[in-house]
Amino acid sequence: DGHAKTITIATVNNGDMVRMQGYTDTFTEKTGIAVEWVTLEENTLRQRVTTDITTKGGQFDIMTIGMYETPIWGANGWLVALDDLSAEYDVDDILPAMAGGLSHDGTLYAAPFYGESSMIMYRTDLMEKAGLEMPDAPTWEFIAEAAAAMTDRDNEINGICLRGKAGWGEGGAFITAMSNSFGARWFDMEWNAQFDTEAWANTLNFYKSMMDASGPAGYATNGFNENLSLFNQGKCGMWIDATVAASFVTGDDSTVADSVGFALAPDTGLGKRSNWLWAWALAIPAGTQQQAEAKQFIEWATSKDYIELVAAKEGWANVPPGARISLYENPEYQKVPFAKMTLDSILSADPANSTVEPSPYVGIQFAAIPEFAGIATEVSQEFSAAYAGQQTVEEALAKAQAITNEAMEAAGYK
Amino acid sequence: MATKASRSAARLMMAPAVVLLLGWMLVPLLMTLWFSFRTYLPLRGGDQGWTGFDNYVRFVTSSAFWPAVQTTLVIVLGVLIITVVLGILIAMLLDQPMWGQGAVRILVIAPFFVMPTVSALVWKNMFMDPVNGLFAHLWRFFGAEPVSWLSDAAMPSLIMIVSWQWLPFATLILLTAFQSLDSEQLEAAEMDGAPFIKRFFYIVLPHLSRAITIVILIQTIFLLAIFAEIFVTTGGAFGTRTLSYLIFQRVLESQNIGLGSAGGVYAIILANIVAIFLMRIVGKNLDN
Amino acid sequence: MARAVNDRRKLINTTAAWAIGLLIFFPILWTILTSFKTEGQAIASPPIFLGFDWTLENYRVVMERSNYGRFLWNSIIIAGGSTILGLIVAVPAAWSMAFVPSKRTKDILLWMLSTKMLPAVGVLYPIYLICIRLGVLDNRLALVVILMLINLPIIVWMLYTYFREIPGEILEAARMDGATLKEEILYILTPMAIPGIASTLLLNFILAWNEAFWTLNLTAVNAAPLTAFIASYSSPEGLFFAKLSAASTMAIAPILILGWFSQKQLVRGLTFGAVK
Amino acid sequence: MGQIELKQVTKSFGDVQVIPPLDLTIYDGEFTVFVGPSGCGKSTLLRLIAGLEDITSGHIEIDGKDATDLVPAKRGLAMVFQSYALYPHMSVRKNIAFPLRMAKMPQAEIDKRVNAAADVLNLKDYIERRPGQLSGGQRQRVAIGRAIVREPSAFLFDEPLSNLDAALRVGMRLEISELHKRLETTMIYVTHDQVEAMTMADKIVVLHAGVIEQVGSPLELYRAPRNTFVAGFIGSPKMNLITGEEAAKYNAHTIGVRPEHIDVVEGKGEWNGTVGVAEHLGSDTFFHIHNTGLAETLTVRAIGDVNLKHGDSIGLNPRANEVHRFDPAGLRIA
Amino acid sequence: MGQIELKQVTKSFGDVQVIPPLDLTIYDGEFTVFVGPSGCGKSTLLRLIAGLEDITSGHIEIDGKDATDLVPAKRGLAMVFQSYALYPHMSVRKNIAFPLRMAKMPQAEIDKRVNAAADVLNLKDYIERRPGQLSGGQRQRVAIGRAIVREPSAFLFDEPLSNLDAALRVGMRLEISELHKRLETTMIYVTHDQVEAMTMADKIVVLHAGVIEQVGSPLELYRAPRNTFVAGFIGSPKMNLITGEEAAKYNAHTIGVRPEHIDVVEGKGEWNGTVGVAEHLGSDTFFHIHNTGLAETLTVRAIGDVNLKHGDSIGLNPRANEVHRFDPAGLRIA
Ligand SMILES: Nc1ncnc2c1ncn2[C@@H]1O[C@H](COP(=O)(O)OP(=O)(O)OP(=O)(O)O)[C@@H](O)[C@H]1O
Ligand SMILES: Nc1ncnc2c1ncn2[C@@H]1O[C@H](COP(=O)(O)OP(=O)(O)OP(=O)(O)O)[C@@H](O)[C@H]1O
Ligand SMILES: [Mg+2]
Ligand SMILES: [Mg+2]
Repeated sequence: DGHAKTITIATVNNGDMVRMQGYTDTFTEKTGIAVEWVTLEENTLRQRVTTDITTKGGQFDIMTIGMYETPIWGANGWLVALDDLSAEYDVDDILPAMAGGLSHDGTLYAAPFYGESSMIMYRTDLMEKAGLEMPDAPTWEFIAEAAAAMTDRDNEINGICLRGKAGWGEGGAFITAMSNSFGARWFDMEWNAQFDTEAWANTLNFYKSMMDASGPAGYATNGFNENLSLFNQGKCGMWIDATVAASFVTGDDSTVADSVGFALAPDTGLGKRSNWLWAWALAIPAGTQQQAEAKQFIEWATSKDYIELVAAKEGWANVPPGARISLYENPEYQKVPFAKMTLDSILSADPANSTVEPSPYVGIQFAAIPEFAGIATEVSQEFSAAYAGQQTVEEALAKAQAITNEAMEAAGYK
Repeated sequence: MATKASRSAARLMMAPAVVLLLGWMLVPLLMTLWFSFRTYLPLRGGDQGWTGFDNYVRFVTSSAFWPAVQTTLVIVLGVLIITVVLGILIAMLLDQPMWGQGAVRILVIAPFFVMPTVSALVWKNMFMDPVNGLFAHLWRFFGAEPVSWLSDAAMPSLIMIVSWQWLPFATLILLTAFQSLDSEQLEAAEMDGAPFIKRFFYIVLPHLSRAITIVILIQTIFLLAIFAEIFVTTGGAFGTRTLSYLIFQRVLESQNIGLGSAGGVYAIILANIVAIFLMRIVGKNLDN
Repeated sequence: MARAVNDRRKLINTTAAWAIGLLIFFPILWTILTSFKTEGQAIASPPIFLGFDWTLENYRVVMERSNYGRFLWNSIIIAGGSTILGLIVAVPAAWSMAFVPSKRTKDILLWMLSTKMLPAVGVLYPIYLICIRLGVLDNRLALVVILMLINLPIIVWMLYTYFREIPGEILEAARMDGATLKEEILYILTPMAIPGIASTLLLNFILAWNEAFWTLNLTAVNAAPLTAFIASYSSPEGLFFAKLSAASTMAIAPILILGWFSQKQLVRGLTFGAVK
Repeated sequence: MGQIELKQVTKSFGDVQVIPPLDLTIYDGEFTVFVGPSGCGKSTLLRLIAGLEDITSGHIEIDGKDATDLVPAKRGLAMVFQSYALYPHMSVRKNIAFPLRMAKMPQAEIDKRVNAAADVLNLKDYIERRPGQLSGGQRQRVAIGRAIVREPSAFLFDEPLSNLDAALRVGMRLEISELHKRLETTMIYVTHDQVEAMTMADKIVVLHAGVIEQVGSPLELYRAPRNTFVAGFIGSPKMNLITGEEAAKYNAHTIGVRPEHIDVVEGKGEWNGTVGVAEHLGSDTFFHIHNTGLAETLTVRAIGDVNLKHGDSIGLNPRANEVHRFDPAGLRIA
Repeated sequence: MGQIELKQVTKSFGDVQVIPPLDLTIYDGEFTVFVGPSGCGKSTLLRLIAGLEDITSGHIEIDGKDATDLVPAKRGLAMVFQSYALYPHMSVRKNIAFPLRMAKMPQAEIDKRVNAAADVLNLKDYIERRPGQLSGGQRQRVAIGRAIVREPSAFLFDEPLSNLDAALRVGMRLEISELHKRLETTMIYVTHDQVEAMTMADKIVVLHAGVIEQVGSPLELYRAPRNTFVAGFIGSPKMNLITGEEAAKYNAHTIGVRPEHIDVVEGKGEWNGTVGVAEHLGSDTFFHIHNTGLAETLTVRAIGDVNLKHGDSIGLNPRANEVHRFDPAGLRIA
């Protein structure tokens, strides 16, 4: 029929993606391709697209996936290789760290819509009041100290807000990234779980004692959203989280936009920092009938032009960050206060080499094996229970050890 | 009523429903059974062959299994007790003459219309959030430290949310049962010298037993399957992982279909144990 | 003959009942109120009850973001379709059970109910695979059928209880009067059971409307109902309470209004033969 | 038109035979009443005739044609149920018209017949009402109306008056009797009310545990009950049945005397006793007499109001020609 | 023990006064029956006495003590409800024992009393059954048993027999009468059954729209009804009430003659007419006589079986001393 082609995109309901939906008309006008959106919350999205891709359901022409899924799915041949993108698109402009994380065997399988690392966001005013100064690359020790100093329970100010919520993409991601800086790792080279190591005990004990002392009530259920909300309401002194949050804490909805500073995620001097690397990327499932159209969309949505479109409409602070080198070379963007720190954070992350001691897996806040999501969700649930004081750190680690080994066994690693 | 013609007509007319349900039950059940004996890892290339009872053994011996069964039963029982007890009290109140009975009934019935997802979202964010939730405000107003409901009291919170959704159902059924109570019986008991409390326990409660059975039966069916509420509020953390949530984690989060299917078979067995148990009571109570 | 009650008792009853009614209703009320606040007012401390600047901004944003009309329409089609289809299958079955009971009638009834105890997550994979094979993913008709099957036991049971209340003599009279089986069901049984059928319809409409597992997992765009709509607001960035409230209100409003208008029927419908 | 014959009809529910082989002929135009204690199979028999139940064995003939396997609608019979079984969602008019609609009769004809029936039954003022808005008697009439319009070859009534209150019952009883006089259609009527059976029937069939105990006109049954069961069943208050010595005097195992056939005398009578309960109805008085030397308490009717009290001694004289005699098997001795 | 006095008692439901000021004394040991058409306030009155409804104004005294504000349980009365109101989930034994258990009586005493009651009421064989497994008459007896064990100062019965079938009704009627004779306790009994009222009562209270029309013994009411309402209400079949010319002959606005007080004569009588329906009961025959020149159809009773048929002409002679005369207001002319 005379109708234009329609592509269906499954996507996550975060701010940048929702914004992109708003510009869909521009794309349709340009190409005549209509776009249907299936917007879901992150966890729901992950299940939906995973079920669909593993059963070859073919419901979506484009899926929004992350650094975790892309290499696994690419390896299974479930994704269309993005190796024939137009010259105009300029693949080489994608930040190497991002491209690396979204490739399998050197082939790009998903185009980053935006990328992120994590960093410290802090309240300059409170820091000042506490008589401290944030170094560009602080240690955990300093952070704990500063957090204690900034905490003012009477005024509902918590020195530090961190993710504690169960879920591998929530608290699980944070604590894994943090553990790297404490010299911990998930698996040794024989795929044995490592939660019985001192490094993990140190990580968790440090986290818990700091949060108990200076964190918000109920931090065990706080994730990105909750912390953002707290920070924006002026209830956090520091917040270590995704670099994309920077644009929110300095945006209209924030009550503290004028007094936010940025620093690299902390370390303990062992050579690894506790920042992660992540990208939300667009990929095309292998079975789709609309490959060409899907590619067209991906080229549009992750292009330099799209960035400029957003910049023109909503200002540079709101463009999707962390994907393209050219963005950081743009003098306009360099004026954005968090631009530099974001780039620095991304550059300091190395997924292939994330742990102090060698590990068999790729990924910083995750291990890029199919079983990881399931295991890490359950492990993080045990951790959250420890944060909430329902069990000790030791108990949580012991259970984590058991859960992980059980699952690895079930998956046939041992 | 019973002529040969009508009996064969009856069999014919029952057929579509029975056949459809049989299919709806058997086909997935057989597939689940099949999967449960295989190593089926979609992310590792799918079906990798026969494993015998490995999945069953693994599922049961997993450290998560028994706690999940326990959680399931606690939630079902907790919600049942709360809804039945409160349901009886509220129904008793609504059975009294009053102004605006219809309007009150509308208020009481409302939670039943709310999607589980929405209800969980609303409770979690707008009431139980330890910082911005209404409860936190309330606690602070009285000078108390706000409670982190969904971590420190995850099970009670969950039970409360689910109870809120099912209370209208219980209340309404019990209300109708109340209304069907022969008032002469109560008056007879009154003449016999039974005070209010005794009338309640000796006359009213036995009269309600059939209605209570129905509440328990229907609610159990739905409660064994609650999912959205857990998914949205705690994601199975803090001891709120039910058996069906555990299966969900195995199937969708760990992508181990074989293991999850074995879990599914266990869940079916558990459900049927509960079912047989219930059917016994129901069967008895529905007869008289 | 209920005893007459004096006004003082009645006043006490009324007060207590309204207090409890409002308490139970409060979460919904609060959600609706919040949906008209700005995000700032929504999380204001202490909370603002009524004295805020009413705004429709949240609704505007939600409407802009998603195609509410389509979700709503799908919900109506799926819930309505499955209910009606369920009735078509269930009426004859319930007729048989109620009027030509055999020794196994009750067993069959209880068996039907027990099929509802299959854990949905356990069979998601099989069902998904079947749907792919049949090419009916994201298909309204498929959802109509599946939700019909899910609710069929309840429909059969409810109809069975209503039908049993209808004296068999009336159907026999129709038979004596020369009505065929079809005419008997069409002209006598169904109209007589209208109140019961209406409440069955309602209850199942609500159950189907609120069904969130299959509707979410088996749809993408074309067949996605309001449960999918709300799934995209499950965890909005930055916890925008007001927008969440607006979306929630939009998801539950249609069914809430329907339920309120028909609550008399529904109350009857929810009795499940609890009353004889 | 309207002769019904049952030939060796039996009916079992599962293993229980509620009707042992039974023969019965109901002639055209007859008003036949089935009486018998509760559970004796009256309704079952009626429903077998109607075709609402299958017979287990035997034959049913209607107007000489085998109707054993005919569906109810094809037997040309109309039934009035105990509960009336009106269609509550239809107006009186529609209720009455229903069988005609089912027969696909043209609308004009339907209207004519319904109006005629409504006329006959005095239902014209209520014709647009629903059954729920009618009184018991009016409902009853609608049920009859629905039966009449089909012009059936026979009417079947299953305790049609038992749901009405006493006063209305009397009225409706007369109406049905008059209807029968007018239509002269066969009617089969089930009741357990003495008075109804006696006053309405041309022929009474007394059933007991599925077996026919006696068939005859009301007065035949009253005057010459074939056995003690019928004797005790027909007549109110019940016949006094006396066994033992007194019966032997009459050369019988059992004798029966109806309360109205015992005269109360001053001084000594054939039997003597003391008054137990005396029931003064004004028009009659029933005495329950103890200490007669008989094993049984005697019931005696006196016309008008007789001034005897609890404890008074009286003499009783049974009217010799009204004494019924029965053998040990309970059968009447002629 | 058991005298109940109502003094200027009224009862209103909302704005509707169903009992206008009413005085009534029921003496100790009396068997009082309330009769009256449906809705006249019989049950309401009984419930006022029981304390199940508050009276709107006036006083109730039981045994000379003011009981107006006493709760039901404290009045020492027992009630038997129309629906029996048995506790369906308790065995017969538990049902009967319930009031005693509520009174915290020792178990041994309870057992003794329950067994005694079961004895009296012939319930021993069913004592462990549930009410659902009992027949109507047995249920009735359980309800009475539950009332008896408390040894109340008065029994209240609200149409206790109306759910039973005719035969059973007769039996239970006698049982209750005998019970009264034995216990000699005050009983108040509501019914709308003629025969029950006439045969059981020491005193009948005829109610009409909440107003007492007449109080008296059954035969007083039968012989000298105070007004046309009572005249028409008491007696079965109903008294023939005749107005117009014929009544004028008797110097009255209305005259009443009971069917049993009209003699059938061959040839001419005072009134002449043709037989309409003749109801042959065996023991009596009721004739409905038309074309008498009177506005009303007359009902006449003949003793035994009288051989008159539809359409026969007959003469009727009312017994002059049994003719009741009423004035235009319907009141009896002495
Ligand atoms: N559908 C049935 N299944 C099994 N037994 C039945 C059925 N219908 C009737 N019976 C039995 O058949 C016998 C006769 O029943 P029926 O209803 O004909 O009695 P009836 O004379 O009409 O009694 P009543 O005067 O109480 O109406 C009874 O013992 C009854 O229990
Ligand atoms: N709770 C009540 N509220 C309002 N009106 C009532 C109530 N109870 C009884 N009435 C009215 O009071 C009047 C008397 O009723 P009551 O039940 O005493 O009559 P009754 O003589 O017992 O009638 P029946 O013979 O039908 O039992 C009726 O008009 C009835 O409608
Ligand atoms: Mg019968
Ligand atoms: Mg009454």
